[in-house]
Amino acid sequence: MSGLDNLYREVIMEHYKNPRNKGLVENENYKTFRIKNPSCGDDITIQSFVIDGIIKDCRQEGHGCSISMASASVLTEMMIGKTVEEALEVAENYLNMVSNKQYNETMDLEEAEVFSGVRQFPARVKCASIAWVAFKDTLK
Amino acid sequence: MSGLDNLYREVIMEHYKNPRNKGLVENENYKTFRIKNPSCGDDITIQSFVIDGIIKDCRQEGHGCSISMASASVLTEMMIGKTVEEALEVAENYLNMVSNKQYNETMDLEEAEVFSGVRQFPARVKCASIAWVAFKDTLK
Amino acid sequence: MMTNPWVKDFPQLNSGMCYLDTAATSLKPLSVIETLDHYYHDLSANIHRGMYHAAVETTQLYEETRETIARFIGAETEEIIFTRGTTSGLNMVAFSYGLAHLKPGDEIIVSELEHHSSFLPWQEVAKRTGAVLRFVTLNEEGRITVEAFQETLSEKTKVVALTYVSNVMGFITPLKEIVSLAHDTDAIVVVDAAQAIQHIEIDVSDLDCDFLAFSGHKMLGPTGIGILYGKQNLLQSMEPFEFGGDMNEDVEKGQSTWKTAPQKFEAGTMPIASVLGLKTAVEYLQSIGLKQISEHIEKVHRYAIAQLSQIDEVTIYNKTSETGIISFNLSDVPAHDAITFFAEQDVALRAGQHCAKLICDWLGIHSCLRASVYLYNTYKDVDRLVEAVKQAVKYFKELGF
Amino acid sequence: MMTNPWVKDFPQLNSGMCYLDTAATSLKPLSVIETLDHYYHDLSANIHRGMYHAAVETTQLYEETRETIARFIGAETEEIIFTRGTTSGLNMVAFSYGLAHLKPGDEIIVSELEHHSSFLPWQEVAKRTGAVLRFVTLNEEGRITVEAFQETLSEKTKVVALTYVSNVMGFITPLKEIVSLAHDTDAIVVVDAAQAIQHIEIDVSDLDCDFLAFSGHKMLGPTGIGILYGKQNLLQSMEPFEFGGDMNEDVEKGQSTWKTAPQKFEAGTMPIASVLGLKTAVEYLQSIGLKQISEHIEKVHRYAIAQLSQIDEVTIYNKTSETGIISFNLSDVPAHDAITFFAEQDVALRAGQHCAKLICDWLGIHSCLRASVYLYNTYKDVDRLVEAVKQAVKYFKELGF
Ligand SMILES: Cc1ncc(COP(=O)(O)O)c(C=O)c1O
Ligand SMILES: Cc1ncc(COP(=O)(O)O)c(C=O)c1O
Repeated sequence: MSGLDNLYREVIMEHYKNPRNKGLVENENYKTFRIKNPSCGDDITIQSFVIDGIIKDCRQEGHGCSISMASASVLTEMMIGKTVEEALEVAENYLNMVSNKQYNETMDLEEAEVFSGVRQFPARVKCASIAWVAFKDTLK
Repeated sequence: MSGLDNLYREVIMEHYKNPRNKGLVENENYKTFRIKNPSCGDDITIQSFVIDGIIKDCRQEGHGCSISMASASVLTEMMIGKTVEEALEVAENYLNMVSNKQYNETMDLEEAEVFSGVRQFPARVKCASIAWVAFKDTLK
Repeated sequence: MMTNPWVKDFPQLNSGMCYLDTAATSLKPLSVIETLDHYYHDLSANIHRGMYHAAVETTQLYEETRETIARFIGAETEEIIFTRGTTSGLNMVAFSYGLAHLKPGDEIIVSELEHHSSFLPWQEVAKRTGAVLRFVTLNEEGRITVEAFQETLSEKTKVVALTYVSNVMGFITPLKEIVSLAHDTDAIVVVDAAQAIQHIEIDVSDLDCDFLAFSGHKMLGPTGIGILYGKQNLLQSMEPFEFGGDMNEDVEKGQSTWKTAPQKFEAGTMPIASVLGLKTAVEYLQSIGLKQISEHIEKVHRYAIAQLSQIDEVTIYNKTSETGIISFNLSDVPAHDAITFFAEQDVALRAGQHCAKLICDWLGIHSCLRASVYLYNTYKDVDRLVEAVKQAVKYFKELGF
Repeated sequence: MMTNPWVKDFPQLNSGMCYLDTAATSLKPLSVIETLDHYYHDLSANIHRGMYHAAVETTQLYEETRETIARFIGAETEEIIFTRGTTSGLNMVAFSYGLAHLKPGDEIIVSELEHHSSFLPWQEVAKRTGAVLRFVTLNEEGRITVEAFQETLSEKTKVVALTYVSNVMGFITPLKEIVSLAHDTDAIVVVDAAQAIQHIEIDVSDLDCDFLAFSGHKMLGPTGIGILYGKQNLLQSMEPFEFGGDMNEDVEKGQSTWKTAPQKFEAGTMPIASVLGLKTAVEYLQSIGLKQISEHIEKVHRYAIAQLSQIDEVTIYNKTSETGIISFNLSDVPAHDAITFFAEQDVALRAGQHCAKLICDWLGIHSCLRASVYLYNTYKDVDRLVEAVKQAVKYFKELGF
């Protein structure tokens, strides 16, 4: 069971139960991207609002497992205030970490660090990634 | 080699070298059927001319291996003079014999008997059958 | 406690795994694996045209497989087409038959129980031809009934494409009556038998369906092989779906001609090893008998339903199913969280939409867990599942779900 | 005399058979058979969505295969589609790309060297779209030359579908120059690499072809698996060829959406075991190196040509071939009579039109014998062939041929 405890860390449960920045806004300045994962039923939408290269707001909505919900919540909280460049770099690094690829371990992934446990669960990598992939697409 | 000698029986070689009833006739009373075997390159046409339920003439033309050529030749010689009913019965029995199915061993297959050696060569069954299948189609 | 005499035939169970995922793919008996080994070890030849020993033996086994399958489902040998799987077979029908026969306004009857492989080809064909998809209204349990089918059927119906057994609900469709009604209005019936072939005795001449498709890998056979049955007159009237080696008769620069069915539909080198393995799989099934298999499934299935029903936190979506498929959720625990717990306990289930999103929509769920019981499962497997469910409920509750 | 270090890896040779039929299908090394055994014995799981150990390992091996293949031919992972074989891959291109892009009057360049699997799909697409087939004029040897290609190429050319290596003549097509010329007029190039992949180093990014297809079973891999490489932008722009499980994104009653390539083209359960086996096959090829393999083939091939040329009754149709394929006939002995003699001697050749009737027509023959030399063949195999040829000549002469 130690593996599972590594996955369901306290921070994750806390975000799952109290999701941050939940609910979309109707504002055309917000870039919106939605991803549905057809095999597991996850459905996540991310919005980001950028002014002068800085992410002013980041919203999330959807349903799915605790890992996908929590990672969406953590994402939004982390990204607000970052420059687009920083944000993309962090997101890329995070996605590499959870999918067990080479990643920059010296970069501060803040709360998102807790998703490193996902690496032991290859079948859950998508759960931890979906919001972050959608987020990257909002910045395109 | 005994198997091979069983296949290349004298009668077969004789028909291969001196094919009977070779060459088609242009006569609309002759029913014509052509079969090309796309994998081995055999190409055989059979014609039959029936009056009052009796096969008055049977012709053959084409190219292929010795077995297919000889069996076409034997076929034509045997069929001339038979009733359509007899002919179909004999053809059916012959086809069952060469493909190693149940067949009526008491029926006289005349010279066609020599093709029984083909049973030991499943890959040559088609060679021995092609003219006979085409013949059946001329009677349809 | 019964002892299961078949478990020993399935080497995959040696690891101690509790395998309840047969609806995704079945385990394979040793005899099937040995057939594959024989092909790869001793033969490794291509079929047709080769005259050396290995090629002749391979060709013979290949064609014997067709006869074995034909007898297994009451068809003629010429009505058996080797395919890559159910999906390929159903696509062949949709595109070779459907595209050619459907006109704008024609209707295709499907259901929300369809697997995507039985639904999407017809959705696409409808789009391309202007035909209209009609859905049989499911009853309150989620079943296709003859009455509801009859209401959907009309003079415009040209194709009926239905699953024999739903891979989520496990219900058996009353096909015999449906086929008969459909034929009364000259519609053809295409059956997705992927979840039926391994435990229901099918006699296509009795069922009278026009096409029927299934997969080897769900019936103890190898991956990469499936069967499409089609009535001879329909197959002969259809254009090939793929073009290439061995399906042609004469080839000329300007124009070519095709062999008759089934060869017309088998272009290029087929999955030879898997074909041979499928023969052994069918022989294994026949040696036990589908009747005995379904009785065994039923016993274990009923036991599982009884046990799981006693757990408050379990919602079962198909309690009344007559086959081995159980779809359920744990309250407040998303299926993907639960499934990870089961995996850690080496209990093999599946979570998700099971390639059948329409029935998930109908059930009003995003996803669910699915356990499926088969020949090699025992009461002990059920006990392990039940124990794992109880532990999962406890674990996730404590985590705060 | 060299000793062949690879023979021991191929258990099929234990029977003492002289195997000269690799162009039909290759033998399989033990390591490939072991991979299949591992899958069937220990895993037997479906890919994706399963979370238990066997499903996770299977999924991982499956996706690693894609990476292995991508590296093997210099492609991106997303450009590698698993298919049933070369035939399926070429049909996908013809029907998903060709049907959508060709208009009446457009031209498709093919050649008389094409295998039916590379020719018939385009003949059919031409028929359906009104596009016109153009044949590259072969030179006196039967080769496709850059000059002849250039003469056939025009502004109307939209698709060029050519074989990399002919399965009858064994000639290597000068593809690099052809691709470059074709791209100058905005035509795409589809390569049939079924007879190239096992001995020619292919780098698709260097070759710059648009599509390239090959089969596992001809490159030491299992039956029932092939690869279609396609440039990413082309794949993304194409409609799926088959519809069903796992290739969809969202499914609604009215409309559905697809995943991106390659998943878009992989509908339903794939031939999982064969995919895994293909990875091992490629690893085996890489461990030796295609360069070393082709050098070995060349040596044995040259020896065979030298020996066979000394027999008066042998007509070789492709003496100058640079690969391992030898097509020939014995004078006055139809190929099917000769092949039966060889089979009796356990010398595995093939006779017929080799699914390439157009080149038989070009050669003016009805059929021929084909011997093909590969990695595991030795001078001794050639000696056996030559001895068998001599005996056959004598035998049939005595019979009166
Ligand atoms: C040149 C060539 N192209 C295509 C094919 C077809 O390959 P497959 O039968 O594996 O689909 C073959 C082999 O038969 C071939 O030799
Ligand atoms: C009911 C049903 N139909 C069709 C399929 C598709 O079968 P395959 O993936 O083997 O093509 C499946 C299995 O996935 C199924 O359960």
